[in-house]
Amino acid sequence: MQIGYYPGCSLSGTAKEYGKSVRAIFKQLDVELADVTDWSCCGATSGHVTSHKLAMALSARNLALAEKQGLKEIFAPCAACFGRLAVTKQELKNSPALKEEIEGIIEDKLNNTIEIINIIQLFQKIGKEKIAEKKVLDLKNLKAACYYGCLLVRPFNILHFDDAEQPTSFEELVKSTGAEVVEWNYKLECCGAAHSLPRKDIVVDLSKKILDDAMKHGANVLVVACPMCHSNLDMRQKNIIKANPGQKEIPVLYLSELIGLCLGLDNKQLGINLHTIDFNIRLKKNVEEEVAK
Amino acid sequence: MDDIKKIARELFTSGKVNAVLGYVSINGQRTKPFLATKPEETDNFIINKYILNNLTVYLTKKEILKYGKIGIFAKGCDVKAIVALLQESQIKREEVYIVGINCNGVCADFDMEFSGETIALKCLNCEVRTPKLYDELIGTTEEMPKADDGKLKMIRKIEALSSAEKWDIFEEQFDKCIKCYACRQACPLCYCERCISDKSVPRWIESSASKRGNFSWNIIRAFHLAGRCIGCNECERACPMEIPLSLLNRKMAMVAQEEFKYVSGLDPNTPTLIGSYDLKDDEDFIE
Amino acid sequence: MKIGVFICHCGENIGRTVDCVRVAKACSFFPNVVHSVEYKYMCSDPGQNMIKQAIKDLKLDGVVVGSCSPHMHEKTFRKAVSDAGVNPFLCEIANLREHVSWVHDDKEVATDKAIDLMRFAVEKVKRNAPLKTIQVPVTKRTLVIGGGIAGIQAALDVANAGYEVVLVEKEPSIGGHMSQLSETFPTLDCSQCILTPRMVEVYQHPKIKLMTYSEVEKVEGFIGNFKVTIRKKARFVDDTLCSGCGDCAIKCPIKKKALSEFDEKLAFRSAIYVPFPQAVPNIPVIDKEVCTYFKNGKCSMCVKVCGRNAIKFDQQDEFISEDIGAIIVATGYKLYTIDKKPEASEIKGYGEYGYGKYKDVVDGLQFERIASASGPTSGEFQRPSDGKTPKKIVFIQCVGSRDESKGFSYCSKICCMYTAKHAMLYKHKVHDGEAYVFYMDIRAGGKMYEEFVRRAIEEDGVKYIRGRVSRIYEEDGKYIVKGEDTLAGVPIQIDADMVVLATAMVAQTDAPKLAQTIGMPYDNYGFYSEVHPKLRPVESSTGGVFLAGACNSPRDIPDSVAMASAAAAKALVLFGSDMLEREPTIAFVNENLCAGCFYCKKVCAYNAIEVKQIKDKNGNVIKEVAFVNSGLCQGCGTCNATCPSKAIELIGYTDEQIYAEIAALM
Amino acid sequence: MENKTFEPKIIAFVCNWCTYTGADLAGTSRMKYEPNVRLIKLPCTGRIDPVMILKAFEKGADGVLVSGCHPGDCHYNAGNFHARRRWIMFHKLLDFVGIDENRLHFSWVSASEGKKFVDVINGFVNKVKAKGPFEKYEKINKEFVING
Amino acid sequence: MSHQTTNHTRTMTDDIKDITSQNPDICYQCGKCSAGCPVRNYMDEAPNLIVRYIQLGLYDKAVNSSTIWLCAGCLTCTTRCPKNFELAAFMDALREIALKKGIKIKEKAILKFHKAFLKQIKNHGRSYELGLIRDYKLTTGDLMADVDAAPDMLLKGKIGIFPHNIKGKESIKRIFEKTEVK
Repeated sequence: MQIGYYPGCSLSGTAKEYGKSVRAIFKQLDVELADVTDWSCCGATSGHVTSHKLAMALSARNLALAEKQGLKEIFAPCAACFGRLAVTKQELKNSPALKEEIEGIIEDKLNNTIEIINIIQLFQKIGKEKIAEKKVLDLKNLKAACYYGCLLVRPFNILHFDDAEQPTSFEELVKSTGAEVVEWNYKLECCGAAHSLPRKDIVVDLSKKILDDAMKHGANVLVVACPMCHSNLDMRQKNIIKANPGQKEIPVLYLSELIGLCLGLDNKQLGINLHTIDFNIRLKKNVEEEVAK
Repeated sequence: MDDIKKIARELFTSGKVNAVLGYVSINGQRTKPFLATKPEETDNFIINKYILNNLTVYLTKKEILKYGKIGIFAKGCDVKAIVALLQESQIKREEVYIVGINCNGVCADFDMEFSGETIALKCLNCEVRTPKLYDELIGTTEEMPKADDGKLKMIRKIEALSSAEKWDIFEEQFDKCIKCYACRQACPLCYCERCISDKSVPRWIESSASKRGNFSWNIIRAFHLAGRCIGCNECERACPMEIPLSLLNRKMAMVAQEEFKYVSGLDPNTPTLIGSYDLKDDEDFIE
Repeated sequence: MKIGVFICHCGENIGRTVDCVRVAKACSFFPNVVHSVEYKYMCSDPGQNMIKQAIKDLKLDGVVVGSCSPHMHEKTFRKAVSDAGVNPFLCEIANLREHVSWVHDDKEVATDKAIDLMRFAVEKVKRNAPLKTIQVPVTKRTLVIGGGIAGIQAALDVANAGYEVVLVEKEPSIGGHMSQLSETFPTLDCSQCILTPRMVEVYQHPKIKLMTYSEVEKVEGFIGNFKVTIRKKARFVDDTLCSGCGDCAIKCPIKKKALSEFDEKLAFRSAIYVPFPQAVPNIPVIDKEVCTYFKNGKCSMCVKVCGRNAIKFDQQDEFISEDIGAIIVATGYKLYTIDKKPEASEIKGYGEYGYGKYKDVVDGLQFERIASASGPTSGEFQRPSDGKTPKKIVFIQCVGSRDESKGFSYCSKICCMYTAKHAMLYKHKVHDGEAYVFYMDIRAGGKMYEEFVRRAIEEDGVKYIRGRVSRIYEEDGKYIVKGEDTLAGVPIQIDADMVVLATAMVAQTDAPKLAQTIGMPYDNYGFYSEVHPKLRPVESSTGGVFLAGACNSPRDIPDSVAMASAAAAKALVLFGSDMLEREPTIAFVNENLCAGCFYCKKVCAYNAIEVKQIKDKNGNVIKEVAFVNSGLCQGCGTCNATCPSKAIELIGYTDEQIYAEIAALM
Repeated sequence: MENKTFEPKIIAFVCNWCTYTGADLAGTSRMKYEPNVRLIKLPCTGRIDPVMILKAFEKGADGVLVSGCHPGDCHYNAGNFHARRRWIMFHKLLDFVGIDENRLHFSWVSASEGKKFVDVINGFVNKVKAKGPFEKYEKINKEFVING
Repeated sequence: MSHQTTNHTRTMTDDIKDITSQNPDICYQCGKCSAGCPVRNYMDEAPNLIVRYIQLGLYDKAVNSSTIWLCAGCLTCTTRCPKNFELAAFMDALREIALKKGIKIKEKAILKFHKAFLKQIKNHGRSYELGLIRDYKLTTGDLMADVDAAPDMLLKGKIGIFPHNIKGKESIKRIFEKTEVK
């Protein structure tokens, strides 16, 4: 299977391990990722909060490039990029006038036919059977809290993915690794996102609530699919612990890393060693026995 | 291609039908419709790039109806007409045995080599290469040559013109009409007992080939097919004066799709476009 | 044809701006016009006599009157023509007053227009056919569909006036939602105490034929002459033998498999059951889905305990046909479901309130059952999950209503009141409990309604918070309710023991199906439409079909009862005469031309088109053509316009007539 | 002095229950409007056949107005819904062959909308006036006379 | 029938309608947005009030609020709004308008972050974290920002030392020139 690939800026920077693990596991799962040639930033949060047209244009450029490359579908692992590209596609579809204007700005034509999918949708396409077939390690001692964050399911009226309030697809996928999933309340709450640098205080507060709720419901690992969420929940966890003596650690994995472990890849191959909060699958009881077998 | 002679013969021997509509070859690059009423008459049946006729036009003819259950070789586009006829109670499903043909495109006309240049326009964006309805299916779908959709371009071009310019185009085209009604004859969906153009009290449509009669006739013909026409293009092929009738038919089909997401001839159980309504139908053009 | 033209001055009304003399003169030159005059007041006796006299003297067989709108005096002139021996439908009116003299100033222009209109009318009348009005008898029997409070009221009113009623209820008992309620606002009287006597009255009324566990299957015919087929669903209990002792239900071994519909799934019921103790009729039904006998034939406990051999496992659905003159539809409402899959596909449901997965987040009717003395908790306030008394209850209004994103944009009208009642009932029983109501607006328009809500706030201490709740989630046995008080502009978070969603009244799921069966209109929400929202609020636009209660729009008990009595009165008006007269404007089919495409049938809103088989002399079907049921056809002519070959035409507005009018423009 | 302005001929197909009655109301309210329109009364907009509209043009109308009950108000339940669907198809067809959309006007006018009736009439008459005589159609009509 | 007056002067409401294609008057002030907003507690005005200010024409109150800058764009409000009002898009529009109008921004640091971020995009076509942090620190003067995390990230190679310049860098620049709100 071949699929268009829009990595997004973070995957070669702050979310390097996400990029690394995505490439590693999809190779393992026989999916060929065809990078959108010379892709540029989707505009991210900073784009749409300051200029509607800038945001539209930055995303539209990438859609146009992908079209020219003959791609039918593009996979965006970063939830924020996924959201921006999908929103842009829909808005331009709704308004031919806006589309025309944006085409003028990007100096390119757009058919606007490309489908944009997120990482969970890509796994759904591949199918659980394939993962089961390639499974090396059963992650049965992990108790995972699946964190959707904001942009996997919202805006629902555009993405139409899963359910806006009670989604389950993430959990379904994680279950196929053998890990247990916990039911918890904060899987859709915002971590503070782009405020990470300018308003660290907010991010620390919001992220703490998320970590606490996950641990309260018995999770020993948090699984995410968004670089922004990851940096807030993993990197900022140090700040949270510092500000709240007695706060326990909880490792935060990307979904691709979790699947990678299941496929038998190691921390280094998946970039898990780059996390702020250490995670070693071998330290989880029972898993070791599994490895021994 | 499967052995169609065998298939056709079997339709008789198994007692499934009393007659079979199919194609026979005239020379290498021509075919004509043929009604076989005995098994041996199917020996010359053929399927090639020249099976242009939409045989469904015969299904509503009294001469054919008298045979009772009829077998028919039908391409995906022809089956669309069968679906429309079912929606309009003209035939009964159990009275027609459909041998669906997986189609890889046909020629625009006889006596030409099949290629990207000569492929029939209706084949270009065909979404029913495997028929939507059949009792048995023959052939396989293969790669089809790609070509430019000239008609669509023309429609788009006309749409962009001013009213006066559009008028001039159609005035000129309709002026060619000689009221021979070949279009009507070729159309599988023109099955009225008496066409409105033949209604004399009152005479809605002038019967002579005059400009205004031609204008009304061509418009009403297109309108009576709006939401029904399945795009087989037989009318245009039949027209001796080469009036581009498909422009109107296709435009109406595009409107049907844009306004109502309706594509004719796909499912015998969907309500017809005219004859049903939605509370949310477009209102914007009404003051 | 000899046509007479009569131009009315209408005093000065027409004559002031239309030169009537010139019009009359111009008309005299029209082909076939043999007589053309004008007169001061054509509608007066002398005016009418002029027409009659001219008909007699000149042997006219067509008349055109140029006067006021046909809506004013068409009847008058047609009668005059008829009195003089000419078919009234050979008289046409040209509207020279409302459409000419009153709306134009320039006399020249107005006169020209008047002449044009006269020409239209003359051309049309030439092609008019002599027609006869249709006379139809009235069957003085009423069908009431739905046995809730509205249906009960309507049935009793009609029956008490001395006419027979057939009351059809789809559930095993009449009583409807009102029988489920605890107390009723604003008086707090016990719902069942006021309802049950009415239910019994229906049961015992000699003029009412009660058919419970039955549904309307088919409605044919038209006003005054409906033929209705009713499906009497198999109860598996012979209602002529059953004494209603209840032993079968007590002994039925199925105790915890089926949830009680009456108790809104908060309690179990047996497989053979009477929905509630006061049910009318007090005859059980067997739920085939859970009954062991129907599953594997291994149990027949009910048969054993029934002293009267009333259990009939082999009972089949019965179809009963009734002749009916008027139909009163009182099918009521259902409550918006908070589950993930509400029936209407466009409705998304409230995931943020848990899609019904939290046991202690209940809907309005569930709370009624909890509050009701006859309910599963015998009226003690206990929450469903663990039976504990909730000390903090949050009520959320407008769930499913005033929400176009997840429900419907209309206001459900009764929720403000029932929420206030719920909070009040709770505070009356749990004195130390806290009740919070999240609302958007309080709509308490009704007698003593506002006072009622104020009492809840001022005397019973219910806290009202203006704002919609964003989310509910469970934490340590509490329900965290996240809201905002928009008056204070502060976020509010309440850890409640229980949450009550004031879910909206919505149309019955099968409302469109019944509407199509009867052939009456309904709106986008599935509520049945009245002809006129102000002046004809209880009539459906289908003749002889009347509406009562919440099937028309959300409605409380007093409104439903008032509407039911109004609908009954409308039925009685219909029964005031023995015959009905109908215009002869109906469609007819030219069978030779009909190709049988049945587009006419597709567009007919009255099911007036039937399929007719044309056979040869050997009895073989040659073709199928359309056939117009003249009793059902209302004369809209949509079939005529749709027919591609004009094989169907509308009498009175034929193609030929209209063509003539168009041609008269030149 | 004013030149003699072009006075268009306009045929209106209206339903009996709403627009015709709305026109009556305009009359009883003594509202004034342009005198160019001739109403043809039909029971329902559902009865309006596109051939009538074409015939009106053939017979020399410079504009055709079609009007009936608002959606949901149809005296015959659904006649106007069927009509609306037909109009959608028909007006797009006419537009495509070059009949200026300003010459064919659709409206909903209820029995209570006397004022709207007046606005519709005046608005449409002015629109057609601005367009001038329907020369294109006149031309093909004339050719009929000569050739026929 | 439209009631548009002939000499209508453009208001901020019109600007919002143009950018968002939605009418703020559809909001009926139920407050569900504020009730579910994760950053509600840090805002000076409840989100529903911002819409109210626009409805009332109190534009200054709206654009001067910290609320519009603190909105994290999580779309919870948009998802749950019973009127399908897209509040997050509305907030985007207000920020854009505030920038155009040169309003003194309450949450300076947030704006500076966005500006620093966009500058990297404009120059390189993609985000360049080291440049972002450098520019952000320089403009805010908050030189200690992320002293705790940055070195660790540099060590782990998560912050590139050199920017990656895309080939179509110039086209990105032109996009910015045409659309950027300065």
